[in-house]
Amino acid sequence: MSKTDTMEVVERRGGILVHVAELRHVREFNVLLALLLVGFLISLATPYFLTTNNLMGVFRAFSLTAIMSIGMVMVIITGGIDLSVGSAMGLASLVTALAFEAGFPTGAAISAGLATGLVFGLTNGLLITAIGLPPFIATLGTLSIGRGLMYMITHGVPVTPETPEIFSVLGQGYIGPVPVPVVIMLVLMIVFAVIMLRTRFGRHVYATGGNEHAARLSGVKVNRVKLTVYVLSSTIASIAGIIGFSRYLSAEPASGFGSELDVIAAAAIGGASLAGGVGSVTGAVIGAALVGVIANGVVLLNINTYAQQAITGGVILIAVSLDVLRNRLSGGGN
Amino acid sequence: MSKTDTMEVVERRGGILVHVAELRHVREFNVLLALLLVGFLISLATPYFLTTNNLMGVFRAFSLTAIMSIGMVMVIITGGIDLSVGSAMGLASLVTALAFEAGFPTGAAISAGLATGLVFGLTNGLLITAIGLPPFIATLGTLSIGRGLMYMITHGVPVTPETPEIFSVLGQGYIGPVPVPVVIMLVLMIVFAVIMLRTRFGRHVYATGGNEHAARLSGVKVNRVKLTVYVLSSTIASIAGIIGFSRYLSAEPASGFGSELDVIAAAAIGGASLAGGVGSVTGAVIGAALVGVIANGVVLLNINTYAQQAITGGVILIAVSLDVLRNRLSGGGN
Amino acid sequence: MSLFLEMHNISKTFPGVKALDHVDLKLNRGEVHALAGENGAGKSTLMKIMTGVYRADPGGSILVEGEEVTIHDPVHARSLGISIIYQELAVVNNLTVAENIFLAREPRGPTGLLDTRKMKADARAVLEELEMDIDPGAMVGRLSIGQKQMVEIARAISYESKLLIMDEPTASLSHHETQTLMRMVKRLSGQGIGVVYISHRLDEIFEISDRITVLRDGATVDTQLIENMTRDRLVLKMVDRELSELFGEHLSHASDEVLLSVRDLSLKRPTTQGARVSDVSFDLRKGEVLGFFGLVGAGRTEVMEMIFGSRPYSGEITIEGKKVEIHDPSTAIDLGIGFVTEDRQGQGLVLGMNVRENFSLTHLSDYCSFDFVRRREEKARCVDYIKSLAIKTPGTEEKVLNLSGGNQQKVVIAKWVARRPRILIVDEPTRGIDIGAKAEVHTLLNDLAAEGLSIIVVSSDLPEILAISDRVIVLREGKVTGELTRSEATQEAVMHAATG
Amino acid sequence: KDAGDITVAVVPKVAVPFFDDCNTGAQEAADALGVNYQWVVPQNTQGSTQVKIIEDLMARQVDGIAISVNEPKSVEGIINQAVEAGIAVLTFDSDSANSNRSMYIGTINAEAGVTMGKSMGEALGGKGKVAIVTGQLGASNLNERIDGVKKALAEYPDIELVAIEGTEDDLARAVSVTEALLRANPDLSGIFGVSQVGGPAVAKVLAQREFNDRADALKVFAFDDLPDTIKGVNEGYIDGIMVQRPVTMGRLAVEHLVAQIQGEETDPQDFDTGVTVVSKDNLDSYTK
Ligand SMILES: Nc1ncnc2c1ncn2[C@@H]1O[C@H](COP(=O)(O)OP(=O)(O)OP(=O)(O)O)[C@@H](O)[C@H]1O
Ligand SMILES: Nc1ncnc2c1ncn2[C@@H]1O[C@H](COP(=O)(O)OP(=O)(O)OP(=O)(O)O)[C@@H](O)[C@H]1O
Ligand SMILES: [Mg+2]
Ligand SMILES: [Mg+2]
Repeated sequence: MSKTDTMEVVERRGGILVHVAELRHVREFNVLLALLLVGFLISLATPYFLTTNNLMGVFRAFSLTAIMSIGMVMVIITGGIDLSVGSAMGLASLVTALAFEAGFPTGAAISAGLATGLVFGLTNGLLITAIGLPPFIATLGTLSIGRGLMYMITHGVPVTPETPEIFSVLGQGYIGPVPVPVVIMLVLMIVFAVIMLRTRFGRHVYATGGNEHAARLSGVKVNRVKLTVYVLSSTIASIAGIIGFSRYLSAEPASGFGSELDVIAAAAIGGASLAGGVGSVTGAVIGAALVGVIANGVVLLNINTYAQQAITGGVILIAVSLDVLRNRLSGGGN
Repeated sequence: MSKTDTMEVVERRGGILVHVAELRHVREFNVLLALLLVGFLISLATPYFLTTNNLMGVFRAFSLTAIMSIGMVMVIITGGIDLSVGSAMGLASLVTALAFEAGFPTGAAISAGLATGLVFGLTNGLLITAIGLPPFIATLGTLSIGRGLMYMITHGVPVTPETPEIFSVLGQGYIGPVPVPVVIMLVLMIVFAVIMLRTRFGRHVYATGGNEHAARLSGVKVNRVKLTVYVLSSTIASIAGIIGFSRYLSAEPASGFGSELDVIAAAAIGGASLAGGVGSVTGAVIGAALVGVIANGVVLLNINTYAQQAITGGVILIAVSLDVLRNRLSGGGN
Repeated sequence: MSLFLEMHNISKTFPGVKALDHVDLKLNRGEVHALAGENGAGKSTLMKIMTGVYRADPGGSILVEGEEVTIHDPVHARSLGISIIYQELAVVNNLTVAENIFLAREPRGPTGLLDTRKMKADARAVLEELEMDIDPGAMVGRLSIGQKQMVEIARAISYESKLLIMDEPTASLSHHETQTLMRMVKRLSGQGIGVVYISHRLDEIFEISDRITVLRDGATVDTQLIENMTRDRLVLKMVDRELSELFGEHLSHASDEVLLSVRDLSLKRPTTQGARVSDVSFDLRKGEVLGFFGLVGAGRTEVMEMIFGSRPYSGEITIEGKKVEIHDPSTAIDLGIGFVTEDRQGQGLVLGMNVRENFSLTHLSDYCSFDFVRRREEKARCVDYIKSLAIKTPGTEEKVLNLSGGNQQKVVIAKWVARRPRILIVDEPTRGIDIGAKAEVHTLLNDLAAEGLSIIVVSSDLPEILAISDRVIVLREGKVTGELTRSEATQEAVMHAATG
Repeated sequence: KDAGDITVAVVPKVAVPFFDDCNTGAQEAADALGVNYQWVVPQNTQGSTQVKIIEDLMARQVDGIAISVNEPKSVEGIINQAVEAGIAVLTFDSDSANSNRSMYIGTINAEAGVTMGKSMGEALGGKGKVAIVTGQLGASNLNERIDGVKKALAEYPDIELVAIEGTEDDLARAVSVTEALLRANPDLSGIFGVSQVGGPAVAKVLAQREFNDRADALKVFAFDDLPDTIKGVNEGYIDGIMVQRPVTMGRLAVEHLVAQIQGEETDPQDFDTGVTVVSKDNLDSYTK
């Protein structure tokens, strides 16, 4: 969506909405409605959907995508894109596994994984800010390099070291009925939602994406903001990687491949505009949830496996269209 | 790259360049230089590279990506994106194969494939212009639906009908030493380069991406322009699909999957900015060529196969960085 | 004169704002009709309704040549003979000047391909009529804002229209270009073309208009033949105050202490295009208001951008005797420099953010504890400024996109003044703001100088420069061609230095 | 030709452990014979990618190519061209039967599927609901295995195949699909993991608290001996694995190529390397 489009949408909405914060709010609200609607329809069709076990399973299943989308949406709000999240995730999980294999204790192994994400993000950030590469190219390059490294290290063979019991809590544990990955997702969501809405850094992220030039001339250190969001994105992706490894205790050589599209989709479904300046952390998580619920629904409903993808695509289109049309109607466009 | 950045780059270049046409020219020229440089380095290292057979093979190999990137770059110039090219390509090749299987003559089968692309593009275009979905979401949805349809139709089994001899010329034939797909690629490149640079429609595509609001106020039928580029993108992708089918005489259920990233990458490497307004058809083709040559080089040089992806990523980063840095230096950047 | 267009009972409601309230307007053929009113009075909105950008609330009607019409969009309006120069620039930066002028009606040759040669020649002809020396093949993105404005004007007059609306066409033009435009307008009206002329510059209004309509708070308060209107009466109608009480006496607060000193400032790695700055030297004293004058493209903005770190320079900049290197705006800001940019939409504001967020962007740390923004305080400060600058907005949470042009300009001024810099550079600060607000800005600048701030005012409005500056520096083609004290700076002397 | 002047290339389908074993076998054989050896892994599973690789190898003038085909029809043309150009070409693991390749070395996938189906039928006593968890929906070898399974199940009228689910060979996806499968079918009694990802996925799901009590009732047969699959067998979640002989395939491929290049083998015949059903009992004694 181009900037002018966004503006028009905003104009159209008129009535109810007065300011950005509310706008964000309502965007999320719309996707949330779509999510609830889809969930409701599925629960009508199958009794297996609305069980604690299934819901928690669904939550856990989309939690990794959701976690990555938290970092992604910040990048997208600055007007950038991070294609390399899947590689950052996969590489972090691999490095963690290798660290365990090399006999590192849990803390050190996790740190190694996080450090991988950090280095990855720094590389992206520096390519974009210091050299001036377009984000798409820079992160496409590191995406390839990351994948390549994983193949070079593993030759396609998963790494499955012995790990201490305590480590598997991260991916397999529960707090009450809630799986630990879901708890981590919620904590990250709240933390970053607060950062984006209540801190100077968050404000600068929105300003950078809204009008980079004006932001720079107002004293925003645009390059530092960008560097930070790319570092955050990769680091958050590495958290997802570590959780994923803890869950499966197997670092797959192809893990995370192709996930960039899912992650960007979550952010976009949650209302982020690829033109920058617009989006929210909670929206991205809800976007991931919508996709996750649909994916669960098509299996629960025993829909022909060959048709699943088409149905997923269709439902997403309908859900987001409803959102868009609702806005148009409520705004009474010119 | 944000719009302001682009402008700055333009400003930086100052001296040499006066207007868009020249600018585009130089962008392409830079990528072309990178391409020649990479080619030169490979030819130093292996005698097998600079043979007619190999070069023509390389050309043919990247021709499909290049063809698709011609449609893609037009979409990107309007500020949009088309994630569904791979599905359009795959579905078109499948429909063509099914048409042959159903006993259609060559002309009718090809038309069926082209019509598939057309319908696909119309769907994208209408979702974006009439409903107002963001291009990323709209084409992500049709990407999934297209893939799903292919699975539903084939159940995962390739369609391999008998085809008349004449049909295979499209993918397998030669004109002199030049493979037919390469000829088609060059023809399309020239046609669309002229359209973009020398026709009203082309100007309107650039205007739409540059400042949609201003373009609309000036009387550019922005929605019609967008509809057209999406239709073109899918239709051109369907041409690639038909050629691909003619080459392998097998419509694979997964053909085209994942190719969107390659195609977008070609356009981006060739100088297109995802923010819209900037890019060129020839640039996109050269971008596809660069990636194709690197892939060829890695096999010819017998580089560790697992490292191929990492090397491809690295070379792309270096090539585009050189381009960016060259511009900075020649323009006197900040 | 015969009636061309009539608007009856036009109202327009935006969320929280009644922008127009039962407005009537009659426009004759060949008439120059001025539209005046304070910022946010509804002038632009009325024109946007006339050209189909907005739809009026139900109940109103528009008649063109006696027939009631519903105007769908600007293209439709144009087919009815109505074209417009928008207040905010609507050019496409990645196209050339000629391509912008002829966008959506490009000439085509016999092959169906673009006839670029004809397009350039036609563009050159229009530009020559406007006495503009711009290459039709130049990218619009590289032009200064004044030049972009001229491109818009060129485009509008190249339409064969019966009514031409000009919404503050001269806000970013200087004296010379303005004069050319005035002549142009007179010629058009001589040819029977009606012109709606919106401006906050009273001189222009009295110079060219035949009739004038004054809007206030979205309602018509007066329509008069210009002969029956006086300056005093107009100001009274517009802002409800006497002209004489608006502008106070100029008091100099300049000390002898040099705060900023610039030596041999040149554009780093100059290229061949355009008027590029070279060897500019000047001093700025504490508490001084230093005016910069020049024609469009003289390079004033470029000098300021170098000082502010957004353009690479060579030469020496010293502040309080210490040499400083300014490579980016945040360095400049840390050194105590503030910069009200001339291009409010492109460089001044994040249009998608609200008034509060734009306001505080320059000094957000004032409201931060551990990076957390104390929103209540932020909002309170913002409200203070909305009051003191009389910014017309439904509230702090309104997107700046929805503010009228002049009110957007006030937000840009507020965000810099609130930061309290030591050196405040204002580039065309009163661009598009009404006479009342202009007086307030002048007073504000004077007060700031009294507090010891040093101020550089770049303006193309010669009377403004003369009214508020302690000293005037004149640039021509990137070089200093005059430095005049307040007493030396007469209209003639300054113009002489600017035009050579 | 001198062994030192001979270059053979082996092209797998993708980078997965199975082919890493093939590489091991092929490399050993090449070292033993003293020929030059190139291992080229495609970046994706599209037929066209392998075509491109063969073209590149032809340009490089290798003497022999062994390939595990992703898509049989699309490589036919290029294989024939390579053969015409005097390059020895054979297929392993996955065949392009209508091409002019000299021979095929590997598992007959359909038969492996039948074996798998029969094992399940016996384990279930001929009665129950079963589901198939596959990998990429388009992969021909997986489809052959599925066909084989179906063929075998046709002998057991009381066994109902309730679902086939694709996983894109992604472990995370396979896990969530398996979870949903188990929830949607509380009475499911058997799962086939026909691609390599199935074994680890099912084992991990069954190890979870929620599904642990279903492990006994659920019979699981998987393909390929990934470490996690073997672990699954050890822990009792998986009842049997169809283990192919990748190392053997790789070794034989290179040996036959070299023999053909040197003109020692003139009438090559297809070679079935077979599968072993590995269960807890023979876990330590099988060979690849
Ligand atoms: N799209 C919009 N949404 C909400 N409010 C708007 C919108 N456009 C204009 N307004 C409001 O309508 C009122 C009139 O604005 P308008 O732009 O017509 O003023 P103006 O007379 O042109 O002022 P100026 O001299 O500053 O250009 C203002 O209060 C403005 O805030
Ligand atoms: N003939 C020209 N062709 C292209 N660009 C030009 C030309 N003349 C000037 N420029 C551009 O105009 C700018 C210089 O004008 P600048 O904005 O600094 O002057 P100014 O005196 O502030 O004028 P303005 O009132 O137009 O802002 C530079 O950015 C330069 O690139
Ligand atoms: Mg206005
Ligand atoms: Mg200026």
